[in-house]
Amino acid sequence: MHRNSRPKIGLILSLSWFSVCIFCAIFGDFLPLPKWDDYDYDNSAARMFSKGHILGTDYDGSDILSGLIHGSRTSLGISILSVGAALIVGSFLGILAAYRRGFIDSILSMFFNVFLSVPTIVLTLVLVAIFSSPSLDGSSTELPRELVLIISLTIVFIPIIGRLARGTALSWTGREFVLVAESIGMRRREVLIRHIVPNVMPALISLFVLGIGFVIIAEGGFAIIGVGTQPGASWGSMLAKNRGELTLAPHTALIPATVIALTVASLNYYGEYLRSRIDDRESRI
Amino acid sequence: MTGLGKEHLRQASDALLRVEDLVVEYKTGRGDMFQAVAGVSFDIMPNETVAIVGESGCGKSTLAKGVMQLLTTKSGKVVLSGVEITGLGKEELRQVRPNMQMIFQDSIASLDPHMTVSQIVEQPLKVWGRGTDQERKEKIEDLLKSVNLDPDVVGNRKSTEFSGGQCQRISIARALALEPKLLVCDEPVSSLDVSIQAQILNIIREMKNRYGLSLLFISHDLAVVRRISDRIVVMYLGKICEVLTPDQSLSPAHHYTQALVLAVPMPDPTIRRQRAVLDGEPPSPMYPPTGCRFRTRCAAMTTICAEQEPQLREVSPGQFVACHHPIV
Amino acid sequence: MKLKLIAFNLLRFVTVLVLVTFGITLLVRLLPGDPVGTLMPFATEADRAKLSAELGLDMNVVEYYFRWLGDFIRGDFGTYYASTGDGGGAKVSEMLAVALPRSLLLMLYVIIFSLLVSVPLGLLMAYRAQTRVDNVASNILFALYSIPNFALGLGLAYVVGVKLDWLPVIGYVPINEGFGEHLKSMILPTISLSIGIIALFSRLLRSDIISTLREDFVTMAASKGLSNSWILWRHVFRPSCSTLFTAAALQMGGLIGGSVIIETVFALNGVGMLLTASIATRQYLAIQSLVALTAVAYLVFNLIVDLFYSVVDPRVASHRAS
Amino acid sequence: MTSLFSINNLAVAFHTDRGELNAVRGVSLELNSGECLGVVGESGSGKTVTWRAAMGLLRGQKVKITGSVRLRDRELIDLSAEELRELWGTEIAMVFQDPMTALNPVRRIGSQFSEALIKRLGLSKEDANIRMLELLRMVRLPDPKSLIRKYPQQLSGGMRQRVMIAMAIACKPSILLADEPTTALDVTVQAQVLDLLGDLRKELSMSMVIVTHDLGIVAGYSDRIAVLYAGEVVELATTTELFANTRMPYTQALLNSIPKLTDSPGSPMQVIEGAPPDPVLVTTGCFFAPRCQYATDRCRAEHPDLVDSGDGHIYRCFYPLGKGK
Repeated sequence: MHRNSRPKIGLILSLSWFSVCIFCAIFGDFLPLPKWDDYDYDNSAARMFSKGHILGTDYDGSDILSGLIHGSRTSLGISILSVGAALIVGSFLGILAAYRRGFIDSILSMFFNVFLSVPTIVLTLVLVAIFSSPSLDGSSTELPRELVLIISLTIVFIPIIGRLARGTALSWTGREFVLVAESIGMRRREVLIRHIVPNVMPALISLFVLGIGFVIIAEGGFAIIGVGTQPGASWGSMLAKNRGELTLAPHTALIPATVIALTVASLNYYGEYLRSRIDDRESRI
Repeated sequence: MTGLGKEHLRQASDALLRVEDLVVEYKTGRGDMFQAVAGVSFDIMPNETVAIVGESGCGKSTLAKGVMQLLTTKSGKVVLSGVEITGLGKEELRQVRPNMQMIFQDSIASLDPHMTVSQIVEQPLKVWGRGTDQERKEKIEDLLKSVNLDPDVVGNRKSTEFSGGQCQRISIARALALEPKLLVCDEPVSSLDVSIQAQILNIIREMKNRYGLSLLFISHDLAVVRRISDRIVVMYLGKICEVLTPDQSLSPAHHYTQALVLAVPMPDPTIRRQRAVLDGEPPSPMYPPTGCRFRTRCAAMTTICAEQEPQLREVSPGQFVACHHPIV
Repeated sequence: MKLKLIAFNLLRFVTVLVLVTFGITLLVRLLPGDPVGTLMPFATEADRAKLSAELGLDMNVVEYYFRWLGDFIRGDFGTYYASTGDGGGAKVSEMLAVALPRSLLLMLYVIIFSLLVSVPLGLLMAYRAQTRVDNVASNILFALYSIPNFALGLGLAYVVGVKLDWLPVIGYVPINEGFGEHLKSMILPTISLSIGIIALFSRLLRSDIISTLREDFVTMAASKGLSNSWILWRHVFRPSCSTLFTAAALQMGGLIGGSVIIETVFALNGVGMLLTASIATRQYLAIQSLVALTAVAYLVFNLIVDLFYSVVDPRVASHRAS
Repeated sequence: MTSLFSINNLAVAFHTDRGELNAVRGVSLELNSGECLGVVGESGSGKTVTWRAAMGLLRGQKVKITGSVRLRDRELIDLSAEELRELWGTEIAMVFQDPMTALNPVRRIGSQFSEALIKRLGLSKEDANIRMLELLRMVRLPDPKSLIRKYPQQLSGGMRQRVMIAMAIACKPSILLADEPTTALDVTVQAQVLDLLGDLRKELSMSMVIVTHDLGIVAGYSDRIAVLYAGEVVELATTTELFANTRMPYTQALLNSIPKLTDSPGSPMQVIEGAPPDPVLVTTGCFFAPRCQYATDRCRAEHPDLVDSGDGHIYRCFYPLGKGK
């Protein structure tokens, strides 16, 4: 079994980077930095380490560092909430399908297959369009952009997590200790909660972590198409906003891109570490 | 093969477990049904060990799960201490469960990897809410000690840290938690090393005597079965071909049992090695031969064997055989 | 018996297809706002009535769905109404004739390039498992896999396009205007999309090969004195490339509509951008047809893989039917 | 009898995350031409690792192998992979335990069988085909013509094992290494396969090594028996001598704990308490001491060496049972 050969330091680095991002997302406002969206026009596109702006500013003078800090709240907020919500609903449906089998299983699997046959990006675009124009009941106020993204991404992720939860649960429902549990006289619900869910959870947590990375990237993609959050409000939209500045002020685009890459790398690393520990445990059975 | 013969069954009212004409059907890949257990009857007296012996594919494990009602049986009756459990509703069947418990061949897979040993052994007690926390704690320690495991060392470690033999002991402790009347052992020692096998067999024997259990012992190893059972039932392709006692097992009446006995390699060079009596392998249970299912491989086959299915009948005290030309 | 399996796959393909397209019709119906108002604010009353008839606003959803399906199968994907709002507009099928080849070509180049790189890479990493080569390659791939493909695209465009000026950064050159130019315009988008896919494919192949190398029949082949390369190609490769090709088919299906971001970065005007434009301007018919098209593409590739395996791989044929 | 294949002081240590796993701690074995050597031991005794290391099949893994392995008069330990590969199939052939996994599931029997004949013996396709059918008949397989078109899953366990034996003897090896050849088979099928192996050995005058945990098999089919425990040889003797005059307490305990058909029914099993030592830990004294009823302080402190009692019956015990010569 391929032991996870990356040394422990990889794990420490990724966890510490990720906790820095979480810290910024939560306590960002209290840091002594200029507001991310007040535009200091007279020194726009300042170089890095210039006065007052450690990481410089982009073309409309908004400070990049505080932009990153505020961006972490948006990017992480959107991804964690959407994938989290999808994890709860998706794993419930998936495990239910795997354990009940029969009619429920075929309905849910069909439901998952139908949703998954439309590419993720395309499905999200359609959902965003539905939720973002003047809200459904005709009232004029438009739903906030972040909420629209969260709802759309949750709906997109439910079938992804659902199908994986079903697959993982299926691999466990066949195991003998489930038969043993039934022979002891446990009700189906108890068997599900006591035996299936705890064993499926590690795989879902790993998917959850990988999913967050995916959403952070996807959010950037939407910003480029013009469907993302308000320009500069998240890492992705910072990158999109400054993507034209590569020749004049490359750092305005490269810094957010690096932050995204580092965060996604640490998330993927942690996700893979969880998965390898599952395989490790499973290979002994 | 047995057909409807039930001559070997004893007085119904005394039997702890009585199985009559049990049939279990499986669906194959192509959707057609076949009978893994094709009408089997046997019984177990209180404190008696009945062994089911047969090669792979003869339906012995399916029979065990059928008796435990862990899979839906097509037809036939299973009566546990006077109560018929086939056809019971989900809740009624659940109520009966504590009286019969089971241990499996793959002992490691029959323990939940994320639970600790004491959680595993305690679970049956928790499910049925028996005893206070303190009583349960003592019960667990007593059970683990009775299978030669030290509760303090083993108690809160995960089951994945133990060997096959140790996991089997944990399964036994768990199975005895509800003090069942019947313990079904599905090839409990087949995948263990010889020295560990002996330890587990002795523990099972000890537990049987201490708790007054009846045992249904499933195995493919005739030598193991002779040492632990009071009555041996030999199965071939979903049916019973012979019922005999351990003493009689060296002088069987059915040709298949004889082939089984002769095929077992003897760890004693002085005994002249027998060449294989049987050739080929059992036909697929999907297309069983007509009449006696063993006829296609039997040296003593005659025309009647193909037409008429032999019934189980007594050929000597306690020995029943389903064969038109038994070895007498 | 194989026929039964193929029929099973076909039946599932059709049911999912119908459900997807019907689902999309419902979704589009949910698009808020008054369709006729947004599409034709300045058109004459007669045109507006014609539009609302075309959009089937008067019919119930099911009736409209079957009418739309009839047109869709015959290749009539509806009209893309002009932004002037005066009722004019181009046929979606014509716009697609321009956009589809670009997306198809991009998808083909990406898949071919990814397979060409990831197969040998996966083999090498598996064969040299847990040595320095394997670790270094795994870490590099891991890092590349974490970088968003559009960020890669931007970086490449900046370095190769702007700084070194070797390759065009924006725009698509059709094949008939010179194959060399066409290829040059496709290199950067292909590489940006392929990096992530290569990382995925080589890891998939690597883990499959490692588990196959541990099987007894490989030791058996070795004990017959066959050379390592012979064993690798004749014994190990075939059973271990099943997950790789399934993943490739899923990627091909996904890339038709899914590469919209790279299309935008490199202004390739493929199906993705056409779809984004139709969504932005609420082109109801266009959205429905285009999304249905990407779903069909995805399902067709899926079906091809399923049929391929149910015929070729004996393991699948024997137990998949159960 | 002339020595055909000899292993001297072979030690095999696997690098694992738990440390150095000493699967084999200095094993010396001798195989004479035309002889059938039985190698017996429980799981973890190193019986399979010894032979796979001797054949050089462990080279791909992270493992340290020391000691000498000689075929006739050629030292194999330091041969290059290509030189070693020359011997496989033609000099030494192997039959594996699990017929389910020892044949390639995605290739037809015919194609994976004939490739050895074509690649190693340089036969043309037609000759390879003829030779293959001949070999399949030799191992008493019904209707070989239709069999070669089938995939492994379509055959029963017994038939797959026979195909594997036919493949092993295809290039006329001088040594056939059968690693638990019948463990995965039913007892009636096992008897057929063991008879087949016995007959082939005589017909092709091959010498053979049977590695198994079943003392019954070696009792009936081998000339000499080596008993392995915790990675080292603890007893070696001719078959009759080993059973009649067992010297090593472990072998005696093993014999007593095996359920035999001739035992009286219902009698409790003789048990060997405890379990073999953990190969990662360095243990002092005789490895069987913790489980041996005759163990003394000396046994626990000092590690006994192999003692030859004169007629080739060697054992590793300070206080051997039975009668010395």
